[in-house]
Amino acid sequence: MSSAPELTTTRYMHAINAGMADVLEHDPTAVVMGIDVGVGGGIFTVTKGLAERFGTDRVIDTPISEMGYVGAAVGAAMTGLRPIVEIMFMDFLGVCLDPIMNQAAKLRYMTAGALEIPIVFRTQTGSGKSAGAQHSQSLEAMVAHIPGLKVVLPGTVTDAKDLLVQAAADPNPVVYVENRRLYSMKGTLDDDPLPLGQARVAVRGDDVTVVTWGQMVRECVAAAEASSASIEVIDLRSLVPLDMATVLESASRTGRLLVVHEAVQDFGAGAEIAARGAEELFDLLRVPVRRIGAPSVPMPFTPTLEQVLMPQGEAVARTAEAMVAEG
Amino acid sequence: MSSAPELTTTRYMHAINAGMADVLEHDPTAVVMGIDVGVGGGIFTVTKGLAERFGTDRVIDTPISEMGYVGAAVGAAMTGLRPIVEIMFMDFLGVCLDPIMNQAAKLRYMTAGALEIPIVFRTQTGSGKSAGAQHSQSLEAMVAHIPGLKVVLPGTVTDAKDLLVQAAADPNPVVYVENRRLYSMKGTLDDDPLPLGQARVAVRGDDVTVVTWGQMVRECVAAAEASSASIEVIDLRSLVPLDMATVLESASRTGRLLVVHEAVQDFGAGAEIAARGAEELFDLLRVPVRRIGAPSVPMPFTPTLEQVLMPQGEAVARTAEAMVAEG
Amino acid sequence: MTHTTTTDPSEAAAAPAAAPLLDLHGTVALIRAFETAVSALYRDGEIPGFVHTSLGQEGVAAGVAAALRPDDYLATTHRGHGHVLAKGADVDAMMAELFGKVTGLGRGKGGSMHVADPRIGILGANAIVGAGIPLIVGAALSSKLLKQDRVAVAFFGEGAVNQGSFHEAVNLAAIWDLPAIFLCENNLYAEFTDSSTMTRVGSVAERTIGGYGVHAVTVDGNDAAAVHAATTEAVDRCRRGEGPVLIEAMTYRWHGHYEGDGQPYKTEEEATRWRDRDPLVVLGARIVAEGLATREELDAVERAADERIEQAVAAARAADLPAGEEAYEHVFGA
Amino acid sequence: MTHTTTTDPSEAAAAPAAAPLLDLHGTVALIRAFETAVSALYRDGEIPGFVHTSLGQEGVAAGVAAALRPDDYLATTHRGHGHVLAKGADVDAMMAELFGKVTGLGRGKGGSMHVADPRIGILGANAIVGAGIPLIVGAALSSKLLKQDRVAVAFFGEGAVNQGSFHEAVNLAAIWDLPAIFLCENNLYAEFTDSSTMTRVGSVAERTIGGYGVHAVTVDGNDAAAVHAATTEAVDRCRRGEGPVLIEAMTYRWHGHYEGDGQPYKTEEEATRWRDRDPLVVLGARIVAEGLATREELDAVERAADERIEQAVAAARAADLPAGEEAYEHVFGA
Ligand SMILES: Cc1ncc(C[n+]2csc(CCOP(=O)(O)OP(=O)(O)O)c2C)c(N)n1
Ligand SMILES: Cc1ncc(C[n+]2csc(CCOP(=O)(O)OP(=O)(O)O)c2C)c(N)n1
Ligand SMILES: [Mg+2]
Ligand SMILES: [Mg+2]
Repeated sequence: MSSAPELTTTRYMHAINAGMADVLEHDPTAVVMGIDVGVGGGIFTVTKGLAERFGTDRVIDTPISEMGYVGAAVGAAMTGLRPIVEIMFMDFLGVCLDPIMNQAAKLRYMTAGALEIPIVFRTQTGSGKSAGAQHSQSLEAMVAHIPGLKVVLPGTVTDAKDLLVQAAADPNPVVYVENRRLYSMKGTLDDDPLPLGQARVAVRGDDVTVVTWGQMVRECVAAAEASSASIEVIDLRSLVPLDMATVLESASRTGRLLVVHEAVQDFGAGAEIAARGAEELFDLLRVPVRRIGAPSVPMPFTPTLEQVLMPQGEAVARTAEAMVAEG
Repeated sequence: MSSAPELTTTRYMHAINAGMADVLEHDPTAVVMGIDVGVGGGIFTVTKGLAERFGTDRVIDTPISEMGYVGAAVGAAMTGLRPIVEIMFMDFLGVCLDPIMNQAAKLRYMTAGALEIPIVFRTQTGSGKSAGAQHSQSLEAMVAHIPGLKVVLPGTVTDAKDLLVQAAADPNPVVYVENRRLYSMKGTLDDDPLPLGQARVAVRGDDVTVVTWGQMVRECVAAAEASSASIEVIDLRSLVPLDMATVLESASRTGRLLVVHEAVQDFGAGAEIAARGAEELFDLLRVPVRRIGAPSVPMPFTPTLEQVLMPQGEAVARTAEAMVAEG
Repeated sequence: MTHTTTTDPSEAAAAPAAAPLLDLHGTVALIRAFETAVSALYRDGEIPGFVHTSLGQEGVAAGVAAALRPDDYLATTHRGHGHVLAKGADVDAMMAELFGKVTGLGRGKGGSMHVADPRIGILGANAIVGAGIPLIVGAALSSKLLKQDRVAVAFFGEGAVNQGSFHEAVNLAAIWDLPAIFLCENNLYAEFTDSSTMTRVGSVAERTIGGYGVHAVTVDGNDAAAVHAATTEAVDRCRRGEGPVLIEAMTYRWHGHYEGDGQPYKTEEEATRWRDRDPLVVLGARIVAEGLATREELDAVERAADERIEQAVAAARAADLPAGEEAYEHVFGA
Repeated sequence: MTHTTTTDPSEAAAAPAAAPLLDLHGTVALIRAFETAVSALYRDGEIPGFVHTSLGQEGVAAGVAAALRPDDYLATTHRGHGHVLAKGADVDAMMAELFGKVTGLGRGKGGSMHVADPRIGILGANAIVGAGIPLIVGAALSSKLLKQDRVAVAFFGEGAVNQGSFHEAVNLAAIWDLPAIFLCENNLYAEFTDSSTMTRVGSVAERTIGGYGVHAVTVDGNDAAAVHAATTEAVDRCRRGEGPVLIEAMTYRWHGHYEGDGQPYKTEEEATRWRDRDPLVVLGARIVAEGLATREELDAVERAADERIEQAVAAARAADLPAGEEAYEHVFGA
């Protein structure tokens, strides 16, 4: 990342907050909704100060009624507001999938464009904090599979802000997925954000293309630094739209593709990228496309077992090296 | 399929019914639950006669409270009953994902095996009936991605019964996915059912391995008959467990692998099989693994547009032939 | 703060002086003609998919819609043709949508369960029981925050009251004092089930008062004028900023849950009793008794409605199916 | 059919003669010691994850559990340590679970929010608000269909009442007349939110009666004897086949929503008022007044509880973490 003097340094969580503040400031129809996002400032303090600054009419505390308030946010999006609605943990999709999957994702299509649903579903994922099996799931594959939803996953500080602002400006429902383990990460804000839907080459390299997103971007960048292989790290930034062009360009150069995510590997989003990569680069790949994700096991509580299951940068480096050794 | 004289011929929907009757008859702890599954016999008449035969205490009509009654079924499964609980359309996962994803799938693990959840979530999918975007989704990828759930999808009459009986006998939560368009299909019941978790070679062939499940089995079998390519059709029968051994054995012989499903292709279950196939058979495949699924579009109402989007047997035959031509 | 008014369906409620009885009659006749035609067309295989008609319940649609402004919001259910028509949706575009034609409200992409026309506040029918209720709470939230003075009405059946979304949504509207009207058409059955077996508290109005402290009334749904009066009062409360209202309209569906359902779960006696209280007849008798029109004039209106629907059917039949490439359009907006 | 009894939290309820006051005191003391230790251990980084203590609410856990049989079912929430301990879970195994040790109830896989012991009817804590309520309805269904005479109790907070699962589950238990007890610990706050701002009907008991026709009572949750009496009556109703009961126990959490929350949203005055009604003190005073034990004897019990917990902590510290390969076990049963 550049270190030009004018770049602001901040933390991932503050960048999210700044993104919301930006949106609330510039769009009078924008509202923020969720459990304790208002006066309380959010259980992870991500929305801190917004209610004070923009009023509790626009930064709205809701009861513990996800199906109701997420559905209401969708209805509000149909009628002139631009809600950024928080689903506190991505696991809570279990209690509010319908308004996202069956309403927001489909209403534009079913009405042949007569209804527009500009809404951001803000949520966060992340294992590695002993949050237990019901508070540790990365479920991006679920929403990416539903036509009509965009899915973005900031893995850097600037994307935490940029993707949120872009998602809020988008006329479509966007699922915006934070990673809780990144909240305190420091980084700079870019002056010239990449557009939503474009991947970013985080590290240049020649031997292996590693495609990832969210928290694993950091892990993979560290792996690239530590590895004896020359790793090119692509931060996908969004699953829908999926910027396969950047992935294919890179992997056709390196001849090796490794897809890495924190989510469970089986039937995970990485399978789509791996399947496409293997298909499109059939003649160019030197070794099979590899994937690294969590095994098909609920996330345990105790830190040692969590560490056993969680994908780690070290495994990325080791796998990349093995791929180079292989061919 | 064999035509030994002792085989019973019946319809897919009657086979499901017979499977439930079998379970209710042999296991006094089994119950069937769902909206209008009792006296009404089910909106597709699949549970017809069960309430009369086994009583409304065991074939239980519920209010339109999926979160409540599916959750109650999970609780009942923890405490001595073996529920077969119906989710009328798979799309209704939107209103009852939590008890499936966060409770049933995880409680055994979180309690280190102290809790056992022997439950069958019976549901059905299927486009092609102008049911509209909210009643046409095939969402097996969603549940297959959740560790702790088995996922079976009968594509034949005998599996409609066998997989149901096996799912009910399984000590784990099993999502059992019917396809509505198969309800009236006729076929025979096998005397010697394949075990849950084992794929079936539906058609032998030499040129292309087509892996599929559910409704597309029928389409692919027809495609195999109609195609100039020699197609081997594998009916996967279950996504979890996933019988990759059968797939790999076949594709290593044919050198060509085509994965076909009715669900949306992007981030669909086919991606997992394609990714694994491409990885494991890197040196053996003559052409890239191909996939056929629905495009990333909600399912429209009008039949002509539905036909445009729905994967069809003809495309399977054509793609298989193109793969043979390719290499 | 709240109270319930139970109107005995066997006695017609006293209507307010201003009840637009002739308009109501026209709307009921139109919906009757539409649903009658749709039922036959579905039987004959001209309309695909699932179809749920509102025959027998037309008085609710007419009474509610007549109390609304064009810019008020409405969302409904699988049984929503009448509501959408009454709110002013174009009859040809409605019929064409059921046929899946490109001239339909959703260019054939939505179908019977997803008719919508946001230009006149119709946010759509919905195939997920209970799902429209939170959407309408959101529309009411928009109206309040954008200071637009619009009212938002959610139609749903009594079966939907057992869905969590009802509970969560009504509570939200209550705590935020939103201009939302929860319009429960209690037609006694949810699919094949006698709904009184699925709750201990049969009155949806009572459940709402007790559970949420929301003003709720029960009204004879087969008396369009009574529905109109109750809705007018509810709309007034909403526009005055007094928060949400629930209206439970007691009614009865004549046809099966979906077209084709033979209704073995109903008694002949019950069905006859309700047929005798046909909302079209109730309204007609009242109009004639009050001397607002003659029976012959009303017959002419009803014939005109039939003819209007015949035209719509002819137009729908003649219309094109959407072109294949439309399948890929309207997923995302730019 | 239903009624509500509101006990003013400021006056101790008259306890039934049979109230096992000394047992209740022992349980409250044990939970107090456990939660106090856990709070400190969490602060010191010895316990990972999120921890939600029930300090100040121990009277509810003790009163309810004392009215249950070992084979009765119980499910609880993120704030469930007390309920699980009171129901008889092994103290060492509980503490070890919070430490994530292999000697824990879930071999370290569940943690604070997922402690369970099905052998004594504990179906587990739950990290999804409201999710345990339908599970308990299912357990009650099992009991009824298997003719087992067991009662099933769901603990949840007043915040969970706004979750659809509460609504659907209570209604199911009502229509099926299940032996289920809905035990709402109304501690006035849900996370940082004053729960009275999230509903118009503050009384959960009233909401339940009005919405579901379920027998519901309100009780002083800081009076373990009163809770015990109310629960005993509810259990009796359930065992007699009279269907579900909701008990709303008014109480207060002393600590933050999670350990570490500084509670800026509460007033000092309110907190002090409730601290003054410490369930341990309320119970002790009553016991001494009734001459059932001396203050010194009670002190000894409380010290013994502290020591028991110190032992448990020592054992948990000394215990092993699960071996790495255990991570892959217990996903599926064979
Ligand atoms: C969440 C959900 N569950 C079940 C269904 C299936 N279903 C469609 S309509 C209906 C009955 C609805 O009854 P009610 O709300 O009384 O409306 P009515 O049909 O009587 O107008 C059911 C169960 C559904 N569409 N959505
Ligand atoms: C479905 C869901 N939504 C939100 C949360 C986050 N959350 C955990 S506890 C809690 C507050 C619960 O309040 P209450 O039910 O009153 O219980 P208390 O904490 O007061 O015991 C919330 C919102 C969750 N765990 N699950
Ligand atoms: Mg109904
Ligand atoms: Mg609380």
